[in-house]
Amino acid sequence: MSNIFPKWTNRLPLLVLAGGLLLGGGVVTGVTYYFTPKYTNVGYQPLQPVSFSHKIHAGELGMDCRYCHNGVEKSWFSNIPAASTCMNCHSVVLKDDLRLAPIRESHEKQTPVPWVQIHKTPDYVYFNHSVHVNRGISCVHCHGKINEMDEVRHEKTLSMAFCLDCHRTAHEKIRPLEQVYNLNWKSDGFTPEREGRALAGKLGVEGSTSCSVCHR
Amino acid sequence: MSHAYGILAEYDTPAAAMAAAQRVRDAGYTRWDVHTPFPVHGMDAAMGMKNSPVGWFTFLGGLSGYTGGMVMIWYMNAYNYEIVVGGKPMFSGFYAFPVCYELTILLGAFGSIIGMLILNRLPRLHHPLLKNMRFATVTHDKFFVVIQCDDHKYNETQTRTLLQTGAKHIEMVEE
Amino acid sequence: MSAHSPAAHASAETHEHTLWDRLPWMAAALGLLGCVAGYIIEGQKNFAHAYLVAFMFFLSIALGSFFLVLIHHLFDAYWSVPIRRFLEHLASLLPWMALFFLPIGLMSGDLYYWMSVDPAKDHALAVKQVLFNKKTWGIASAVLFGVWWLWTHKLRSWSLRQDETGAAECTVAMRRWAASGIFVFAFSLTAAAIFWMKSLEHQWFSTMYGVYYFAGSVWVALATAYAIALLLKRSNMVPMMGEEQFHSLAKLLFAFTVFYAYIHFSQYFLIWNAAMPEETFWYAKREQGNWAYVGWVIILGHFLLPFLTLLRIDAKLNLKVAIPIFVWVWLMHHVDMQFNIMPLVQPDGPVFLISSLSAMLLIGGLLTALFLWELRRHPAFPLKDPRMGEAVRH
Amino acid sequence: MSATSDHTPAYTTTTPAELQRVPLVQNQRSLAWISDKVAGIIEDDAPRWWWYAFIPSFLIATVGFASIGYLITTGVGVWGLNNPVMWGWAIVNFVWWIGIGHAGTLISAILFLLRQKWRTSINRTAEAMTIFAVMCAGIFPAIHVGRVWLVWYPLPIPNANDIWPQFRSPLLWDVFAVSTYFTVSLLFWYMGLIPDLATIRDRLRLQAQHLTGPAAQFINKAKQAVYGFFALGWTGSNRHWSHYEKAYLLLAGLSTPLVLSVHSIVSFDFAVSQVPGWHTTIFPPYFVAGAIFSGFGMVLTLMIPLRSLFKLEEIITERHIELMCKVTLATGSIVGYAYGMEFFIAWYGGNPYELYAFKNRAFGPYWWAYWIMVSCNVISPQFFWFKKIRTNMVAVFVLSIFVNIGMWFERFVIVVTSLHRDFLPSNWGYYSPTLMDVLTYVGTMGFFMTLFLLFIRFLPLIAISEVKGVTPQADPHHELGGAQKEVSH
Repeated sequence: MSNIFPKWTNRLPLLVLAGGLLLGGGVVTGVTYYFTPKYTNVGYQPLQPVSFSHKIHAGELGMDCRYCHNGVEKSWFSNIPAASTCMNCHSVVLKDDLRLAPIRESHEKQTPVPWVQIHKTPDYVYFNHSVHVNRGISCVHCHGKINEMDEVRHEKTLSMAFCLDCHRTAHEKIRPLEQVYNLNWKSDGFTPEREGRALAGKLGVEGSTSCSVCHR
Repeated sequence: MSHAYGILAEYDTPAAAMAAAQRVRDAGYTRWDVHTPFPVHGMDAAMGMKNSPVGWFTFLGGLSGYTGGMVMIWYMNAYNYEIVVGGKPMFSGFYAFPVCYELTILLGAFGSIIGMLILNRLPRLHHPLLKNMRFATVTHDKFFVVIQCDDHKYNETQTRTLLQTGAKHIEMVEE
Repeated sequence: MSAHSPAAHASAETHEHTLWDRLPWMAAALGLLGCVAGYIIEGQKNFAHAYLVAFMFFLSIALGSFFLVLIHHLFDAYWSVPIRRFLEHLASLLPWMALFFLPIGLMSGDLYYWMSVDPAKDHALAVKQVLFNKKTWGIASAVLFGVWWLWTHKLRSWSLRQDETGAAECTVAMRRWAASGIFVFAFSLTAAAIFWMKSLEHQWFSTMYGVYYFAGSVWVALATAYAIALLLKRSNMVPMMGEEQFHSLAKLLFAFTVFYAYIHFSQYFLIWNAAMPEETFWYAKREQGNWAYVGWVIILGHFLLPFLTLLRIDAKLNLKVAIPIFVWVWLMHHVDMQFNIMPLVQPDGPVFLISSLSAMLLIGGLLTALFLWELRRHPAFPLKDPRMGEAVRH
Repeated sequence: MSATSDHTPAYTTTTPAELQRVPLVQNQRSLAWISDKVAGIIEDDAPRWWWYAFIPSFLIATVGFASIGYLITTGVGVWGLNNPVMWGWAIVNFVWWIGIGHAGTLISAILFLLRQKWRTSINRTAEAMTIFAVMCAGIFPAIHVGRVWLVWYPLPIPNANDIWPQFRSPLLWDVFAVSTYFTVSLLFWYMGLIPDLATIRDRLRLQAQHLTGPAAQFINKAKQAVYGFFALGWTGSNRHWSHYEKAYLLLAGLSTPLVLSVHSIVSFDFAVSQVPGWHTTIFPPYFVAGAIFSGFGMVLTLMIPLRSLFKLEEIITERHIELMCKVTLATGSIVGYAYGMEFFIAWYGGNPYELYAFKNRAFGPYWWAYWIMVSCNVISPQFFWFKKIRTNMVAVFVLSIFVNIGMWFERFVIVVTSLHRDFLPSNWGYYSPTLMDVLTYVGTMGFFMTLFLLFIRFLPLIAISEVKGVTPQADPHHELGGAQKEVSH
């Protein structure tokens, strides 16, 4: 004649409650991680046909970004240089180095170097490089410290939240126009609240967040 | 090992159970209960019970649903991410109303049912009465009055006599 | 059970000198004086609109009561048997409203802008020229009073016949009249709301308007019924009047408080959302000047206050709550009618008019006198209604 | 009105025979009979007709889900949607199913508040119907978005896009309304079930005494565990009943505005727009009336066979069916009023597009849909004015099917006829469904029937404790409830 449920089952509500809280917490954590910008392409570092080192070129040699990516100021697109750009120097420097064979081949055959694109925006997003670099937004904000990378990796999330974050607080990211390509710039004396806002006002940077700014 | 939980009296009609309940109430017992297959109209008064406070849980649930909804919508659509749609104001109680209304009802309903469960100390799957075979007819057509042994007025013979009138059967329930 | 016959009980002599007999006439006389004064001081246009407010207000009570009688029969209800007789009297005031309609007919030119517009120059009028011309308007008004007379008269005369015979046949007959009556009611109320109130601004349209007037009408009728039931209980004229009746009336009042809010919210909300100028102008006009505050008064006073007050069961039976609420409901329904009508003559916000108060007193006083006369002529409740047993037992 | 009248006129309290009310449970059945009868349905083996109904339903549901799978893997192009008719059967079915649900909540909540005791015989089944109907309804908005895996977008969850749901959209209100509706209906239904689950549990305990053989005992134990778990340890304690009843009343009080709001919000999907034929202020109450109308149609469709198959005529009496017919009649007439009003105001308002939309409904390419709608929704319920028809189960059943058909066509008319004629004649088009549209819709019917048949097999389809509560022997002041004859209250 015994009750089918033993006595400990009277503690079930508490157990269920505790379990529910645990499960709920887990779900929230999971959602926060996977649904938020922390989980994107960050860390993507494909093997390139040529082990080109930005660290050497842009960092140690101090080349300007625009030497190779010369379209960045003029166009929505920041171009990958053609082999001829490389050959400007490498017809002299390391001219027989094995590591540069694909470049020379490309230069001779007039075929593109099969570089693997790392930073992509989806088709439904319009991103204009010239608009950003000509308004005091540095490369470093989206691409990270390229000048310290031997091999380029996806450093920032480039998620919608990432874009919006900057668009809402453009004055915190803006810098003097001559410092845009200086990836090591220190904002000494250039405070976002005063100089940042002033410059943003001068350049007409509104950091609009309306849909059609990016989704056209 | 088993010790007594209480004394159980079985009645055939709601009127007999109600009469017994009135006697127990007037005798001043506190740890006792009436068990019926359906809510018997007037039994609360016969047991001397107060109005149930479940309404407060509902009220709190509903209130938090409404205010929570309004704050959420204001934060999301008018503060954190302002976005112009259809020429409407960034925030207006009008467009926010349908959602807040639903949230009021949703949380009010949760408040009611959770309030009921908390006040009733349910779920309680293991219970001495649920071991008693005679008590199994409580959800069928029988009416029971149970007085617990730990009631300060409990006295086996006196309590038994008190329940006697109209009772069909009386027995002790083991813990 | 007393053997006293109802007719003797209702003999007029015993009541001749009570305050209740004189008060309505005094109010009416005062109202008449005020109306004359208001007409002279405030001008015909102002007076006409103030008078229309009063007319639509009392029409609401009569129509609402008519509805309550109809649904009593259709639902085969028992609890409303004791209150049915005076509801029938209230509904039977509808044909009398024709009398009070005469001034509106006379002043229609001042009230209804479309009567003086050339349809060729007004698209909104041209499309409904068939309906909106003086002749159709007049005939429609007459037809409305005609059908109201027929149905309220039939329902009450069968009810009175049952007082004598107690026959089930009377109940069946009343049900039949109620069945057809509910259709008549729906269409006549809608027509009345459109012809007499919505047509004040003939460019505006809303499919909800009939329902909107209906919701307010039943609401105010329920409060009125509650008050009358209370008086009849106090004077012991309806002995079986009790908690059941008051509780149910208050519950219905609560339900219609919500229903009105629902209807008005929906109408406003849909117009607000779609934001089409052909509709929004009506509300835009009512958000000008102090009318915006009146809008808030309607939200808070027509809905929130009675809603919160009547939420609790005990409040529905507590006279200290019920009586102020009844007065409040009258006030709020009057505000609602003002909100519909008065912005036409007072674009900047409501202004107190002698005419407003006087028209209320005049129509209200005369209708009360009529009602009391009817109440005295007939038994105060259905004597032999077959459902009376249930009403008494509960 | 004077305070001096000390005489009360004579009145009678007798009721003529033809106006006597029929009792809610016929033949003065005992309390025990009620639980034996209702619980017996679950305890007995499944009748043969149950299998005949269940297997096809299950197969149809499978086909429905297969078609949804095809839709998801291929895209919404498998449906007949086109431009300008971008909302087709999916939304029609959604509104239809949601509407059907409304009768359950009306019966369980509104009739409860109105103290209509006859609801007790039908509320459990009607509520179950609500839940299953809302489940079927919920499928359509979820699959119509195309990319089903992004269907969580309307929920206010922080996400990688840093954007929030857009609360000015009526479609978002729908999300909240429908999910609240489902949750609250489920809570309400489950709460009503608790005492009855305890009944089943206790009956299993009593039956266990007579069982022999380990297999039978194990099955009994397992059932006890399941039913007992969900009964939450209910003991019928009056202290519990007190809170329980209060909570039930409050849930009824909350469900009433809920049921009004859900279909109002569904109507906002259309009415806040500026599309001719959609934007009209009467939509909210009109949709609610239509929903209740269609819901009662479905309750009748389900109840009439059920009561005769399970021999429940003493609990679900002719009076119950009659009363439901009357609700159908009332709501059908309200819907008729709204149709008339819409048409009238389309003319009255003087907007040529609006008038065209309505003329086009009645006499355009979809005239047949319009007239099916009018005849099923407005004309067919008018037969319920006659008691002869209300008490003829075959007639009621047939008319209830008409109601179901009519209400589906109402939504079809609203959605399709308003869209297929755009403001620009160059955008005009004609919409016809594809096989996938049909299979998905029929599939949800199979899904609904599957759930419903499982419900009547495993849960008490009549609220046992509530029906007991409305019998005379439940009243301690009634002779049958044990009250002494001479004692008056």
